[in-house]
Amino acid sequence: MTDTLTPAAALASDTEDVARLLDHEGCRVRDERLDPWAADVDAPMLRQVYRDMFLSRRLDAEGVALQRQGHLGLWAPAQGQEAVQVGTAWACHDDDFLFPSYREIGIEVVRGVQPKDFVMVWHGAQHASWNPFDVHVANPQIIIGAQSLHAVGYAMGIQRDGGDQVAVAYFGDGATSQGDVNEAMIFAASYGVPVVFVCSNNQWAISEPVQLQSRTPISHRAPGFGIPSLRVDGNDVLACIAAMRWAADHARSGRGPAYLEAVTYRVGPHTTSDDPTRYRDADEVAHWKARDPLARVESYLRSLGAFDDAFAQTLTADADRFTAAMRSAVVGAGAPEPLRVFDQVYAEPHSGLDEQRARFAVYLDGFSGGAAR
Amino acid sequence: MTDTLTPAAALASDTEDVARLLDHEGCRVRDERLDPWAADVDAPMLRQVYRDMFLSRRLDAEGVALQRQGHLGLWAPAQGQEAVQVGTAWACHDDDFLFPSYREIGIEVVRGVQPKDFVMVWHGAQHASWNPFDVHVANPQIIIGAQSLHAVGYAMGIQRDGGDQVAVAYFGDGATSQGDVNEAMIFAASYGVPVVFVCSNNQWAISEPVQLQSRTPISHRAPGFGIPSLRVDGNDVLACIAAMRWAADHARSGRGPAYLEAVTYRVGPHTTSDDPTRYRDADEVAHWKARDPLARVESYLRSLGAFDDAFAQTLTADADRFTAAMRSAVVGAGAPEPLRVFDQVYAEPHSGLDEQRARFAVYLDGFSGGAAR
Amino acid sequence: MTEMTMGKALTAAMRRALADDDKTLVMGEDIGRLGGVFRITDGLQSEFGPRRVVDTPLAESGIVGTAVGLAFRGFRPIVEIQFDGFVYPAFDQIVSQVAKLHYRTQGRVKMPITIRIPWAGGVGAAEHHSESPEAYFVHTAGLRVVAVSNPQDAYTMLRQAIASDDPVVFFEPKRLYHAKGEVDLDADIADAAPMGLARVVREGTDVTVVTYGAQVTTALDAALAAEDEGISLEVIDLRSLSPVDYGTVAASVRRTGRVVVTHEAAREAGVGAEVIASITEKCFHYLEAPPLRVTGHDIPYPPAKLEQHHLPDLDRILDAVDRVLGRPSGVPEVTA
Amino acid sequence: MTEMTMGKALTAAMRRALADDDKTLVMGEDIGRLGGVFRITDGLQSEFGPRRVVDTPLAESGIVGTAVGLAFRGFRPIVEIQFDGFVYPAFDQIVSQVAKLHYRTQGRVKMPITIRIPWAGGVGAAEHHSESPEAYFVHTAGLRVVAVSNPQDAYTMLRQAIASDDPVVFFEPKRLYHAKGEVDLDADIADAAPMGLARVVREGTDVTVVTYGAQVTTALDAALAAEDEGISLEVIDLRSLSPVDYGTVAASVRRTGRVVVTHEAAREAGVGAEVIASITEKCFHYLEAPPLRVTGHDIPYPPAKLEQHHLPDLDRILDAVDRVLGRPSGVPEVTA
Ligand SMILES: Cc1ncc(C[n+]2csc(CCOP(=O)(O)OP(=O)(O)O)c2C)c(N)n1
Ligand SMILES: Cc1ncc(C[n+]2csc(CCOP(=O)(O)OP(=O)(O)O)c2C)c(N)n1
Ligand SMILES: [Mg+2]
Ligand SMILES: [Mg+2]
Repeated sequence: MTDTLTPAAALASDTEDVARLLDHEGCRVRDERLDPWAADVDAPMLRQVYRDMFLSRRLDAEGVALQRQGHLGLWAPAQGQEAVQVGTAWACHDDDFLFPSYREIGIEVVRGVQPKDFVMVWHGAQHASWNPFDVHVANPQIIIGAQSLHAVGYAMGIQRDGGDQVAVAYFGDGATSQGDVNEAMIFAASYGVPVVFVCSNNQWAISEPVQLQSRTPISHRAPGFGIPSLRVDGNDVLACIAAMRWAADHARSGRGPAYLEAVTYRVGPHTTSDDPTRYRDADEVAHWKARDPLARVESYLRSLGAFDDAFAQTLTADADRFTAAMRSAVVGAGAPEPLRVFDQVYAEPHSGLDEQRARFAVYLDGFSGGAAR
Repeated sequence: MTDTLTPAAALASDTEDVARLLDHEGCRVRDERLDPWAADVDAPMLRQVYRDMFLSRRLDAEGVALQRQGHLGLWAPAQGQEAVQVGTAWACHDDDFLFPSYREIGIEVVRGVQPKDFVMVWHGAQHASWNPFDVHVANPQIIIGAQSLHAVGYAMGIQRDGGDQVAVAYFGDGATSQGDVNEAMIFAASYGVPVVFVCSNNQWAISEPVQLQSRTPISHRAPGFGIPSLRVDGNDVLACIAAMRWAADHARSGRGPAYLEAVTYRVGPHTTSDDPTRYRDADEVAHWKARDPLARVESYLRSLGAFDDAFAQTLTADADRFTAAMRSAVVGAGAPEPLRVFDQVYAEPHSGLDEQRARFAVYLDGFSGGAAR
Repeated sequence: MTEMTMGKALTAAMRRALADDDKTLVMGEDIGRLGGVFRITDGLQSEFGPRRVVDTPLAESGIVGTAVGLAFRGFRPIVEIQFDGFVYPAFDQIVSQVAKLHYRTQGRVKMPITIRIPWAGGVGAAEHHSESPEAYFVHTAGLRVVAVSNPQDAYTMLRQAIASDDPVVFFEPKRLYHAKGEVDLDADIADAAPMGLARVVREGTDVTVVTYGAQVTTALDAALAAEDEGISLEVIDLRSLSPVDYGTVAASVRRTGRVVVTHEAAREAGVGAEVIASITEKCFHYLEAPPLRVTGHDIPYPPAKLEQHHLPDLDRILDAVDRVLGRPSGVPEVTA
Repeated sequence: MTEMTMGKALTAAMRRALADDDKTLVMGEDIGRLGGVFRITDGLQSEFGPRRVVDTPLAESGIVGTAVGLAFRGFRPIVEIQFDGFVYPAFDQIVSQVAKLHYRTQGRVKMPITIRIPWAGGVGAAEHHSESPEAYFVHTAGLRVVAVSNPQDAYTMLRQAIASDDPVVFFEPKRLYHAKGEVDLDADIADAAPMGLARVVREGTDVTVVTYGAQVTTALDAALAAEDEGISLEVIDLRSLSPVDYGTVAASVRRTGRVVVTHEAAREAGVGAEVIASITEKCFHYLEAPPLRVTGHDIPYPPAKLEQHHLPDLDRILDAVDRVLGRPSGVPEVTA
């Protein structure tokens, strides 16, 4: 009998107990589980990966700035989480379908989401911006954990279609406490569907430390459901690529779901409305800032002779263009047409709502006639 | 790093991979984890335990009979599950608070629930019968898994009061798929509260085999949440007592929650409305009938010279009295007073409902005046 | 036309949908091998296989949440919730996802999910097995809500619900599962009355009785009894609760000037409140008397032996009819 | 009397309850160290410790379900749901357990749980952060439902809710969290108006405007504007949505003969429908015009830039007032 009497003594708070391929200084280290999956990742590819991480970083900073300047109602910064986001998305096929939470900027960069589509939702103009079927990324989910079941259902669909895609559910450490995330593991394991769970454990769920959600490392949960898991350094993009390749391959090859816990850190506030100084120490933030995922891969690229000023300048120029486009999308945005509130509630006519819309249109017309007070 | 890449190969369907103290023939076998907890279980005590198992069996049969005869709307038979129910309840202190599902007849027998209180609910006269504070057993829960959170909350209360009780959540194998049962583990582990989870894995959730809920043994889930667990032979009452003593001691001594999976079998239909021949083979039922939990402990008691005809006769006489009281409770039950529908919706006056009640009383009075058609 | 029970008509509708469109699938607890606890999916798994008629783990949020994902992939899931009282664990997925995804995505993501719910009381069941949660869904924008009252509607409307690109919460009165009626299995659903329309199931001149589900039968019984006393009741089966077909209801009320709405569900903020508020707005000057509600009390569903005192029966409907007609009802008035 | 914001009044009510009764505890997401995302529990954890002011794992069903267990053990939990749109994962525990346990157990198990919900829109928030789910709870027998509109009520009614042996769903309009008012922190709650009573917040003679929550402010603004045109509005703050105090409402309507009900929540089967159906029944012969609803549309809450077209503002209230007065409202009638 398997011994389940004495659970592993590992702690959720031990952020060094992770698989990695680049150490804190950006030196390549060996990991026998991950090495095979990183063998073909060469400098040219890593430069592209770095470009997406850099763009995410800049995009994120622009989001914060736009919010501060009053153009966005809110922004959920992703600073510090670029490696897990960009790395896992890079490891996927283009038609693998990703189900993100609200913070996965990096995966959207990889999938080519347009500048305006990063801001229109936070600007308050739309609930969802891009067409999910164009980029194979669902629109960000706000209800914590709900998307995990959507990914599993999508994967049930892949299984039925005989498709060779995988579905990916992204969520945070806090989300692992929700019933839905647990039910998602149960359905996924029961049907053996091609889904990968990616938990970005950024140590905090707003003000709650991960230890409140879990005493043990979150990756330890999956095996109990029959799902293999890996705890990976979420600030090591090479490890994230390799781990996700393993996980996606596992799922794609018909062996059922796989689970990654990427140990990372939310360097910024939860959102621009949050004040993290109320609940965490500056020391902790400084400690993690020193483990910046961009700096790490930059060092590695430099050690390979694949990072120079010219490259840096191209990146900056690209990012400048991108963030300028974000800015002009919101700065120039006009007020939406009032009757749009009624659009697309239903796919087919609904007599009750159609009547409300008609009444409201007449009511609004009344104003143009000068009837309003 | 703990290896979570290759989950244990054990299968949910392997019902022999369990801890036990009595083998299928009722011979005492050794188990180093359980032995210390059974050391003081002597023949006199086991006779009492057997008595409760026997009474459960008879009570259950009477429930089925009363249903067939039209006195009860429904009955959920517990045949085959007496060992886990009676054994775990015997291992508790009297003021440990138990939160059962609808099938835990045996724990209620141990706690001295009265004959009428087993039938009034299925008779349709009440939603709940006994006073939970008298017997420290909550009324049976129908919403699958909901009670697991109640047990954890109760245990949070014990922790705050500095009490030395434990709370116990009972649920089935099917229930383990519900979000609530998983959230219960998460809250329990997070706060380290004195709760024991007892999953009676009777192989079926109505028509669904346990493999649909879980590929791996259910007991494997708990450690991932940081909760130690034990998979025990649910048809071996001695093992159930020992395992529950371990679990309750673990919880009571401040070491946090513990989890038991008791592997057993639902010999009868899911309820009297169910037709199990539609979904399972007669062979399987026969296989498990041959592993009857009463027969096993009877053999063991006989081997100790502690089971004779006189004992059997006393038990039968007790059970006859008990079941006769069940019967007379429902056979003699009058129609409840109509206005009782309004009783105790609220603890305090509610003007809306009070008005409805008053109107309805007047309406009913109209009939006595001959106004009705 | 074939005579069959409502249960069989529902099975036939799903069989037809499964046969016509291989993107349709059925999912729920115990719906495969067992054919569902009410046998409404009986035989479907052996005919279409376990990939299309899917027994799910025991978790309603999981069922509806995975149905959402399947819809993302282009499937049209038909979900069975085992009993009315077990839909609440799925409430978040229904209200925040199923109902809102089409709006959220400006129509890009369709949610053609049918959520079938064996529904309401009168069958002597245990707690949580007799509830009438329809108002929760009617109050939720983005959902369509229908309730059937006879085998033909059960067949046609279930096919229409499955065919709809909107999510439909589909209420099946369990006390009518065994009720029989003629069903035309071959008629084109495009020729049938749209799912959103109400139907006058009995014409009358004195009072309009508005209802839906199994309560239609009770209302028709009341109409028969009233006829003996020379009172003519018009009975309207709403069929659709969101939207409500106010055209049909208002036309009737304008003729009769009197209206009674009856349902099993609780009264406060129920469908009856909605119908009365809207009808009062639309037909105020035609009303001869205050519209009345005859509903379940505002109590949790009571134990089986008490349900007869909770369910609005023929006598309670007739009492309200007397009151809207200003006739002495034998019951003195209580004022608040 | 002290001047304070509604937010601070709520904090004060909890502080008082925590101090008075050590069986009281507060639980929710981010309520401890952070003091809640709205800071309503600010300072309580440092004052009463983490055992009494409890940060919970991120799971609403878990929060409410464990609160039920604590109530079994004799505690009086005050639960904070972080935002209105996050209450649905807890819906099953609220509807099937919190609401029903007292009835189920014939009064043996009390559920003195207060579920606080930062509520409704008008704050430019993201999806799911501006919802008005009150009708779901009003329709659920076994719950009490209240909504506050000013700091004094926030203080008094929260204390009353905590003191009640029944479960109370307590709605706090987030757009009024910073609104200030005089609060008497020392008054005995037994001397205050009971939680179940409505209040006439402005007397008037022409039309009764019934509302609750932040919409009370909008209605009072409308009354001011109407006054300029010589129209006198009586404004009633319902305060309690279950039960509704029909005594107060009916007395007003019998005087004015005209009624407008306004709320942010969706219209279909909302609280407005309930109030109109009941008032029509109770006051039919006093009504001079059909009661009208001015509500949010039957749509999911729209994106922030559109919320002004969803929320029933002063103009929409005045338009309805014109219509119940039979004045040309500038808006031609649309009939169904
Ligand atoms: C059902 C639900 N409950 C509460 C919230 C409020 N909320 C938004 S983000 C958040 C914390 C999420 O933490 P985590 O899952 O770790 O993700 P992170 O924000 O750290 O990326 C909370 C509680 C929500 N959005 N949905
Ligand atoms: C939330 C909920 N969903 C569905 C049901 C219907 N139902 C009653 S018992 C049952 C199976 C339970 O199986 P298990 O947990 O293994 O317990 P067992 O009946 O085998 O003791 C189901 C699906 C329910 N009662 N509650
Ligand atoms: Mg986090
Ligand atoms: Mg079972």
